Order: sequence, then C-alpha cells, then structure tokens
Amino acid sequence: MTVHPRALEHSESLLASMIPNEAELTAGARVEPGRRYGFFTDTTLCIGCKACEVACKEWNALPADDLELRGTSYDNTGDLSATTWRHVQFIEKIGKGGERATVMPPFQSHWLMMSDVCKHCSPAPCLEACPTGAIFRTEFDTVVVQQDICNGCGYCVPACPFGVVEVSLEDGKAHKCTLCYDRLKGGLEPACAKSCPTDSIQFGALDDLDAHARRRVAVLHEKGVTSAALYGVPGGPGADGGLDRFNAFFLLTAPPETYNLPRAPSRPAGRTGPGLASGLVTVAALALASLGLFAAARNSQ
Amino acid sequence: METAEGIVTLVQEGRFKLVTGTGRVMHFVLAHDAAIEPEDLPPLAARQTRVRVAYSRPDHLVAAIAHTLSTLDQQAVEATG
Amino acid sequence: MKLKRSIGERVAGFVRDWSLPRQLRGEDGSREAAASTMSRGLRPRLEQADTIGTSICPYCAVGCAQLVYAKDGQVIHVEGDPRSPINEGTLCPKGAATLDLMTSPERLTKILYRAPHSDRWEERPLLWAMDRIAFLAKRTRDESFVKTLPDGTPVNHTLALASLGGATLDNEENYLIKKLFGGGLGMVWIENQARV
Amino acid sequence: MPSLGASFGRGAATLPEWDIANADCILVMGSNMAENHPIAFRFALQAKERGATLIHVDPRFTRTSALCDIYAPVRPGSDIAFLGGIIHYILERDLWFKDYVLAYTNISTIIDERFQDADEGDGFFSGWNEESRSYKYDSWQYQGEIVPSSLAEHYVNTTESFSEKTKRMEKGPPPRDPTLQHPHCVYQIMRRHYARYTPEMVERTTGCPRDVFLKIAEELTRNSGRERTGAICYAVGWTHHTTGVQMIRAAAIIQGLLGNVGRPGGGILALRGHSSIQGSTDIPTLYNMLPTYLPQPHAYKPHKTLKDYIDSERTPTGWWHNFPKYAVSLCRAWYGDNGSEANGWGFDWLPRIVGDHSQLPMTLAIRDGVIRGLFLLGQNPAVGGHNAALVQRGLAELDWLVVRDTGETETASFWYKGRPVREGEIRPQDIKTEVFLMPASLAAEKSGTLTNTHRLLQWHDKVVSGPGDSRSETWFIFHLGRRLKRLYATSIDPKDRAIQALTWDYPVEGEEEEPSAEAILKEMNGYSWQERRQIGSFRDLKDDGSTACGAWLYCGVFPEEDKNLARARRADPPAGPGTHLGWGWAWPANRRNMYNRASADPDGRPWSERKRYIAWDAAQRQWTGPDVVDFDPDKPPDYQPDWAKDPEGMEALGGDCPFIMIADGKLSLFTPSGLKDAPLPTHYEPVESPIQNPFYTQQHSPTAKIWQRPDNPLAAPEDPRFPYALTTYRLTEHHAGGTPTRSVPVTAELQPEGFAEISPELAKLYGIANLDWVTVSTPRGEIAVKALVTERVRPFRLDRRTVHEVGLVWHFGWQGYATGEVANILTSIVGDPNTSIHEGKALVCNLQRGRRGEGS
Repeated sequence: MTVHPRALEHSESLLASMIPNEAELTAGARVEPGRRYGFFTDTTLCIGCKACEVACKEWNALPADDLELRGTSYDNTGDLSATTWRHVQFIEKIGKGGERATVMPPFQSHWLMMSDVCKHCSPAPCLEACPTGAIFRTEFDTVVVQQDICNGCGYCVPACPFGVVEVSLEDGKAHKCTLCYDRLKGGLEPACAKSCPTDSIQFGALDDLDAHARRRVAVLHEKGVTSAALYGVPGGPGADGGLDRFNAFFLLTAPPETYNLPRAPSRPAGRTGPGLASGLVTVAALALASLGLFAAARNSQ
Repeated sequence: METAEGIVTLVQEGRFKLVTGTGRVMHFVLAHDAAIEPEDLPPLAARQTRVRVAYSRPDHLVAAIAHTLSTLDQQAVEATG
Repeated sequence: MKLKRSIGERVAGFVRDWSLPRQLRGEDGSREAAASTMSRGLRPRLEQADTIGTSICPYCAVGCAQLVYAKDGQVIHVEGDPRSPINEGTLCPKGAATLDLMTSPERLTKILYRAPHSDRWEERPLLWAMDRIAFLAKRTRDESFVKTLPDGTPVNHTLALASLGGATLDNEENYLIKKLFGGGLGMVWIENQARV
Repeated sequence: MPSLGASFGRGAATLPEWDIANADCILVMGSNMAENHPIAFRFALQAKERGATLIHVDPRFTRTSALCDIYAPVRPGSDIAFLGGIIHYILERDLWFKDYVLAYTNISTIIDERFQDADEGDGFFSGWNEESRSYKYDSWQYQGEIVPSSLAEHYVNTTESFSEKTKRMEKGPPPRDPTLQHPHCVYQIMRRHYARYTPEMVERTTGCPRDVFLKIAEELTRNSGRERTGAICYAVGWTHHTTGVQMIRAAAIIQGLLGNVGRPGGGILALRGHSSIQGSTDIPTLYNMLPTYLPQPHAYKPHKTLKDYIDSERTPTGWWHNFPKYAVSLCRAWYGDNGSEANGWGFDWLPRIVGDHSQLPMTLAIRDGVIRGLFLLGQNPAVGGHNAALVQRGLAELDWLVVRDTGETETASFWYKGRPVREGEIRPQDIKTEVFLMPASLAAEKSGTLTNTHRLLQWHDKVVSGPGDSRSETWFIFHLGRRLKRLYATSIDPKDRAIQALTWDYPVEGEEEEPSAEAILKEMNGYSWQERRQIGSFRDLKDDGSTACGAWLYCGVFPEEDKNLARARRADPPAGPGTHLGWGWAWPANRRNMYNRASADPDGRPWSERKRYIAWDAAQRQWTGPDVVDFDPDKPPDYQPDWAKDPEGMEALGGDCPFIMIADGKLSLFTPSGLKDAPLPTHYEPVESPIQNPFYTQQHSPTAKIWQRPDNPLAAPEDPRFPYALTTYRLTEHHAGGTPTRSVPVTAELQPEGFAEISPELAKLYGIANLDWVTVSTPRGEIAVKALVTERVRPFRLDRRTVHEVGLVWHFGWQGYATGEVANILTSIVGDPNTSIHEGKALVCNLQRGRRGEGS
C-alpha cells in the first residue's frame, strides 16, 4: 500500500469530519451493504506484535483479562474469549542443538505467529444453534451476536468448532468478534486489520481477498515456501467438510493442527434445517420466562 | 458495593467508559443482573447525563462490573426500549 | 433516579427483536429481518466526534500519525492516520493503546506532595506547588551558584540543580527547558534519554 | 549520534524510513526492528516483497529474525568483530564501489606518518596518554593538516587546535594518493587494520558460524553498486555499549565502501526509541550542546568570550564556517535587546560546563549529595537508570524532587516502595526528600512538534485537555520561569542577570494560560530582529544581531507568519515521487535523504537509471530531483576551489564533495577528529566479559568511562563467579521504563511480568523448567524472575569454550498492572567515551534456580 490519492482531499491537520469511506484509504475497499466481507490473515507477514489484539480491545472497549505470564512463548493471551476477540499464537520451531535456524525461507519462518479470530463461517454453526435469533448474518455477510437479544443460553458455545464464542460470566451474554459491525456501517476498516503494521491481516470484499490470497500462495510457492496453503477457502483445508468457507480465512505455512486449528471443522449433527423451529420457540419461551423470574427476584431485593 | 459518578463518554455494546469529576476514567461492563440493557447506554453518552454507577470488581478483568446506574441530573432519563 | 426496564418493556423488546417469528413467516433469517433494534441503529462512535485532530504517537520515534476523535472535551478514540506516509493508518500494539494510555485508571489528576520524612502523599493545589517549586529552585540556586573558578575563569553555573528528561517531550518543551534552565538559571546538569 | 556525525557530517539517520522499501538488502543489527519499531519494519517487508534480502544479526532469535532470510547469532558485545569481518571481506575481495569511494570518501587521503594502528600498540592507537587515560589526536590527522570535527565540538584536542595548520585546509585539498599506494593513505591503513578480521576470527569472537557470516557478507556486497543499494538499521543494541559509537562507525565504513550513502534505498537508519528523542538531541536537553549542534561553552576550552568561542569553533572550510551566524542568532533569541555586541549578545551569561554532566555522572552526583534539587520530566530512572539500587538510594539524598509524568512512576514512589525501603535498609521517615508528583499532558492534550527518527518534524494538535491538573511541560516551564523572573526581578547580583535578561514573553492561550507552542516554534525557526519577520532559510541568518534564531537547523519549518510546515499533511500519491515533501518538515531544509549529491556520480549523472535520484541538469545549471538537494543547488559537479584565493566555507568544497558538513567534504572512512576512542573501529570486549579479548592484550576500550567505586563494583574479565553473558532488552508490547504501557491494562496483559530467557542447554545445567523462578546476579545485586526456556536463545561456541547467554527484559518495576523486579539493579555505571551511554547490552551474570533469598 501507498498513501491513497484521496488522502489529499483531507489535508488539514484538524479535520472537519471523519474521512468518508475511510476503508478505501486503508484497505483499498469500499464497504457496501450486500457485498461479502472478511479477513485474509497472511501469517507469513505476521510479526506477532499483537497490535490486532490491542486495536480490537480499544475499539470494542473490551477489558484486559487474566494478567498472567503463561510461558507459552510470547503468548500471554491464551484463548479467544468473551473479552478477547483476536489472539496471536506463537509456535517456536527454531530447531534443536546445532540445527537451529540461520538461513531461512523468505518471510515468517521458524517462529510461527498467527493472529486467530472468529472465522465468520458460512454456514455458521453458532448462528444455527442460536435459539433466539441473537446471532445473525449481517448485510456484510459477517456473523454477529446481537447483545440486545442474546439471553446467554450458551447453545452457540459448543456449536462453534473453533471454541471462539464464550458466554461472559459478568454480563451473561455470548461474545465474539463482530468484524467491527459498527465500523463497517460507517465505511471503516475493522480495527484489527487497520492497525496491522505489516498487513498480515487484510480486510476486503471476499472475492478480492480470495484472488489476492491465491496469488500470494503462488508467489510464495515460487519463492520456495512450498508449505504455504490457505485455510478456510472453499474446498480447501478447513472448508472441505461441514463448512463451505470462512469469511475470515488464513494463509498458513504448517498444518492447521500446528496452530491449534481443526483440520476439518464440522457442524454439529442435527443442528441444520428449519425443522427445529418449534423446538427453538420452546427454548426461547423458557428463556423469556427465566428473564421474568430474574427481574422479579431483583425487584424483591 | 463501590460507587462512582460521572459522564458516560463511550459505549460499545454493554461496555462503557465513564469520566468522573476529577477527570479519572473508569471502564465498566454491564452486569447480568443490571436492570438496564446495552441498548440503554448510548443515550446516556449522547445526552451527557451525569450518572452514578454502583459496581463490583471481578477477579479476572481489569474493569468494573456495573450493577446499577442512576441519573444525577434533574431531568430523569427514561430507559429507552 | 435508578435506571431500569420494567418486565413489560423487556418482554416487548424481546418479542420485537426476536427474529424467529419473522423467519417462520418466510423472511430471510440471516439478513435484515434478523437485525435487532440495536443493529439497525448501529453506527461507529467516530461519527459522534465534534473535534478530530492529528496527533503523533507518543511512544517510539517512528513518528506515526494518529487521528484523535473527541466529543464534548473527552477523547473517544485514537487510531492511525491513513494520510501518513509513515504508518498509512496502521499502529503497533503500543500506539494502538493510545486511547487507553490517555484514559488509564492509573493516570494522575492531582498534584501529589510528599513532605520531608512523611510516610504519605497529600493532594495539593497546582499553583501552590508551582510557587513552592520556584521558591526551592531559587533557594538551591542561590546557595550553590558559582560565578568563576578559582583561577578566574567564568562559569556562571550551579551544580546543585539538575534536570533529566526530554526525549518524550515536544521540541518546544525541550527548547524552553534548555532556555530557562541553561540560559536563565545556569544549570549544566541537563540531560535526557537521547544520549546515544 | 556522534558516529554518524563524525562519518557523514550530521548525527542522524541518513534516509527516511519509507525509503527502506527501496533497498535491495537490509541489515538489521543492534536492533530488534520488528518488535521495537514495527511500523518501520513495515517498509522492510515492502522491500522484501520487491525481492530484497533481509538479514538479522543479534544475540537472540527474535520476532525480527523470524521474518528475515538470514539470522546470525552473535555474542553480546562482539559486533565490531563481525562488522570488521565484513570490512575485511570487502577490502580483500576488492568489492568496494570504487568510483564512489575514490570520489566521495577520504580513502585516498594520507594520514600523518606518526600514526600507529592499534595492532602495533596491542590495543592502543598512537597518541595514548596513560596519565590522562585519553588520546592526543595529532597523529590521527591528515598529513600536515588538522581537521576540525563536524560534531558539535569542532574544537580538536590536538596540541594546536585551529592553528595555522587548520588554516591549511584553505590552501589546497588534503594530501591524497589516488593510486592508493602510499603506505599512510587511509586505504592501506584500513587494509592493515582489518587484516586480522578474518572469517575464522569472526567465528572465534562472535560465535557466529563462518558460513553464515560469509553468506551475509556476500549478500551485502552483491546488493551494492551502481544498480543496487543496501540499508543498515540499528538501534540501542549498538549504542548501549562502551564501544557503541565505534559499532555504528563500523557500519558507516561499510556503507561508505559499498557506496550506499545518499542514495535511494541506501544509508543508515538509526531507529530511536522515544517520540522526540531526535528532537531532544537537536533541541538538546543535553548538557554539552546548545540548540542544533552548537557546543555548550566549556570552562576549559577557549570559550571565554564570544570571540574566543567563534574563533575556536568556526571551521575554516565546509558548512560549519557559518557557525558565528548561528551562535549570535541564538543569543539574540534568548537575550533579546539585553544582549549587545559588548556582552557578546549575552554569550557571557551562558553557563560553562566543566566536565561530563551526563546521566551517569549525574546519578553519582545525586548519590553523593552534590545535586540537591532534581526535575524529572518524563523519565523514570528508578527503572531505566543503571545500577538502579544506587539510583534509588541517591534519590533519598535529594532535598527536593519534581516528577512530572502521567502516572506514579517508580521514581516518584521510591521513598515508600523503592527496593532499599522494601528491604528495610532505609525507612520513609529517614528520607528528607520533598517530592512533587505532577500530572503531565500527553501529545493529544497539547500542541507542539515531535521530531521523529528520520528528522521529520510533525505537529500534533491539542484535541482535549489532560485530566485534572495535567499540564504540558511548556506550561510548567513557562510558568516556573515567570515565577523565577518575578523572584529575581529586583536583584542586583550579577549572577541573576541571565534570568532577568532572558526573553520570556510568549503569548498565552485559554483559561489555563497555556503558552503558545507556535510562538515558541517561530522563535526556534528564527525571525528578523527589528521587523519580527519570519526567516525562510538558515542561509539568511546573520552574525550582526539582526536576526534571532533559537535553532538554526530548524529554520524553514515556520518560514512565514501562519505557515507552520510541521502541520503539512500532503503525502505523495502512489504516482510518486514518494519523497513526501508535503508531509511534515524535515531538517535540514526539508531534505529527506541526506548527502543526496552522492546519488549522482562525480559528473552529476545518476549512477544508474534504477537508482536515479538527484542529478545535475546542465541546461538549467542546477541540481534537480525529487528531493531537496543537499548541496549548493547551483554548484556544478566540476567546480573546483580556486586555492589561490584561500577559499573559505563552502567555496573550499569542490563539486564532488557531498558531505558538506565535513571540513573536506568527504565521507570519513578514517576519522581524524571528533571521536575519543579510535579513528578506526576495532574490537574490544565489553567492560564485563566472559572471555579474554581475542584481538589484544588490552581487554576493553582503554577510553571507556568507568566509575570505579564501592557501590558500583565490576566483574573482572572471565570472572568465574559470573560466567554467563547477560544482555537486556525490550519487548514490542512495552515501552522503555514501562510507565506508558504497564499502567495501561490492554498492553500490560500482553506481557504481564518480567522474565529471563535462557536456552534449554543452560536450563538443563541447573534443572530449570519453563516458568521456574531463577535468580540472576551481578556484582551490583540480584533479582528474581521467571525463566522462559527457549531455543531462541542459543549457546555461543567460541574456539575455546561455550558461552551461555541470559536474556533479560528490563521494562518492569513495581508500579502498574505488569510488574517485575527492576532489571537495571544488575547493570553498572560504565559508559562509552564519546556519549557516556551505559553498557546495558553486554555484561556478565550468574544464574541460580529459585527466588533470591530462598536458597534453592
């Protein structure tokens, strides 16, 4: 990327208003409802800086959690959770004894770093499991838990094959990456992708990202990184089983298992199809009832 | 339970920040037992309403859990539905 | 007054936003029909900003530009300035934390004063502290000022006052420090982190 | 930055960060660039996309190494051996860029025949004075000429400085032998000096396998020349040594020999660590300089009057011949109409320094009770200062202490939470220090400029006010100054004339009475004294009192009323040219790539189309290109001084002299003046080292600043009590002393605690498992941290033995959300002879399993 020519339209130090369609300047993508958007996370460019984790928490006002030295390389985050929606994994493969890395293939190698995130699957098992309709697919084809509907039933949690969704003990609602739904509505690139210093996380329309990712794999293969492969594109690893694709997909240089990612994530059986609607109605009614009980209990205090 | 008073400066879902009279900023997560819902928060920020928050401190989060919110200004703010 | 929702409001809201009935009526379950009230009204908070200024990241010396969004005198967000040829909108983990640096619960808001031999901080007014510091600086300077060395060489300095810091400060701040402390008071112990 | 200044003329990064993307090869050494300057590393990856080779040389495999093509492990403190090996490789294989080097460097210059190399003196160059533990530089000079330094202190410590011999630089070019056969020419001296830096010696000294070293040498040389350029990026991994300046000098020599300076994608990028660390060097809150590289008057130099000062600091040739204009204009800006020709425009009031007043001796002066009142303005020495227990004890000796910061720093809380207090050595009631902790404003809470690592001044707007009583330093200093001027208003003591005379009438804004940062920047830029009209260029400054200018190198940033170029926000679009002259303003004169005259050949033509930048336009008779030319814009390439006329200043520099701040206009491969330790970099061990110096009997730099005293004990070479190499460093998740990241929950959680990194091999020796507590000790003290056992740290196999390494993160302290024992408890007060920078990157330690005090 170089500075977008449209930047010259905003050459004042104090701006009168937001830069319109800023994602065009930062990601080369205009965000329009009705198109499909997602992330392409290219681990070969990742420097493990965790700017994505911070930018996500800053934008979404997610609190810091579990301050503890974990000793798992430089990962002190551990997992995606209700309060952590980006998580950089660190896998050391430096070599042992005298065989440690010196002359290496281009781009990231030997110390694998990968920024994990909700995959915004298509179809999305969490959405399918949600009895209240709190989880829905937005006009940008992303998957979002709507906080004003979620009642914290937790059905989505086991449904996610990646362990992404978590119900918060504090507010009793399910949380995960929204792909910065509010930012997309304002023409802004999601916070993590925008901040990424090396463009390891790229945001854009899925068809553009797909084409770019395939070209990137070809270039890497040409440069000798023969292990480079996409994870989560249709028909490839991650999306050749129950899931058609991820809207947030990855370029990896080691098997998915190396990054704690399932080789073939699946949708839990019997959770598909609208035949369950009546069952879901029941669940929702129960949830409503419990809500009422909660409120009543509180009023009596 | 501790309390804090101030103005809600920013809201994301059920999370918000509040600036107190001395300029100190506090970070809150709405409790599951709070009597209001995430959608009630944005109007507080928009109207610059002074509020009092009763909160607790969880072990594993660096934020406070807001259990009750009250308005301190004259005009009462109705919870919006 | 305590803010709360009645049970009626809660149920009404839930029913209104609960998408399943609409889905059962045949509307697209995963699109607009499923959007809740909050989702339909959702906008990025940057749109509420009444002041947007350009800042430079306060951490390292790469010089990344930041856009700082404020509303009613309070910062509501800081992110990379896409116009900068240095960072092109990006920020590292430190720079990305600038909002929380500005709004850290650890930030000082008052002058804290510790009297000699005391075991506690006390809050003091800013102007009191300024007067007291000016008094102490003058006293220490007056007690230690050296006009000439024994051989008559002029030195015009004090070795009893020192200043440390500057690499995190603006050029204008450094300029005033050097001008007042060096050019005005005759201090020579003036240093910062930049001695590399 | 004296190394870059002494080599190229100006002590700053030669190229803008974004130009790294145009490099064909990038050597990152003495820097963990991806971690500590991630956004600058962005450009390294852009270069990689275009096919560049990325190389990392470092004591640890870091996040930078993981993205590079070649990683070379080197033992801490052995960098000059490695770089000397590269110089040896270039010279012996004749791979230097001859057309560039012969024309633009001093390679053919003949050095005084009395010069003796360190090889002949077993570690000492000629001129050593054992009594003063310093060098006389007479024998390092050009034959028959004394060369003034291009650093702030132009005055040369030779037997006769600025004598008739200096004047000889006006009589003709320095003596040269273009055939390079003369035994005393720089080329022959360098060949002899670096003859011992063979690949075998590199391996023996650094522990880097020979084949890896050779691969790097091959990549560096392959990617240089007419068609290609390479860049070197360094940071405090080079500066924090007693030989730090010479490490950077070695890099400067390599870039000189390869013809990489002044050309697109070539040069040296100093990656500096604080937002205005370049600015605070330029506008020095440093003891030995006045704004923009004028020397602070010195009691023991001929600086008694303005005339003495000018006579001893003005260089006969080169740009610094303009020195008097800058000195007088500065005095005018500071003392206004109180200055006059009679009192040297106020020069007489300036304080004189009497020695080294930098941070290390300051630390000792505090401890010893010499300093009684201390202002700490955004610095946290209880964590960042060396021999930190000594620092903390020292704070208790002060009468008063003002700490201005955004939070309660370790330094501010020393009196009740400091280590000597916690360990019962001293009680709060025994500490007399009166402490003021004052909230300070951050960048977006005040207006002003920051100068980034490539000399770019960028304005930041005040968007909000800081919380509560937070104020800017301009506010603090301005209002303190007002009070002091009031307190001194009626004094008749001559010692108080300076504070009375100081110009201090900046307009204030708002309820808080914030002084106008623009008004201050305008004063720094300079204006005509009578008309108060802004000045557009330092070429227009005068030495007759008719101009005032607070910082001559910044002249041009505010060239007209209401024209603040630091606020310029117009970057070049993708179509180019990519120098971004409309984004911010870079000193000098908005130049982005310094010494860019060297991007053209001696005849003024581009070296190649691929590396075209500045070139001579014969038709228009001027230099043209996408950057501001770093040269007289209309001096033709074939210009030669008319030596019959005793030319001065720029007139004495030919059209093929791109390094205009240096008296002969040539890149100094050999530095006759300016550096206190060596004219050519040579390997010495760190003051504390696990091995004997493989090169000389002389173990460490003979000029290293060592303060030997009981509270600063040092380990002897190969001290069996401290067998391991210890290096300290930072992480991308934290900032320096940690105040602005450990107090912020979202960064604190990323690295919540201090730790030591050790190899599995070393861990095995002690039965240490990952996350076990270990105690790391040096002669200064010990600290307990958790161990991170990792293959990223590897033992160094030298010819005689294996040296294990302990890596220690130093950000931590007791305040904030991320805590840990202060690593600088372990470091010592020893410094580089040129800069007095501490040696925190290479020392020795011992290791034990278990927390200190617990046995194990």
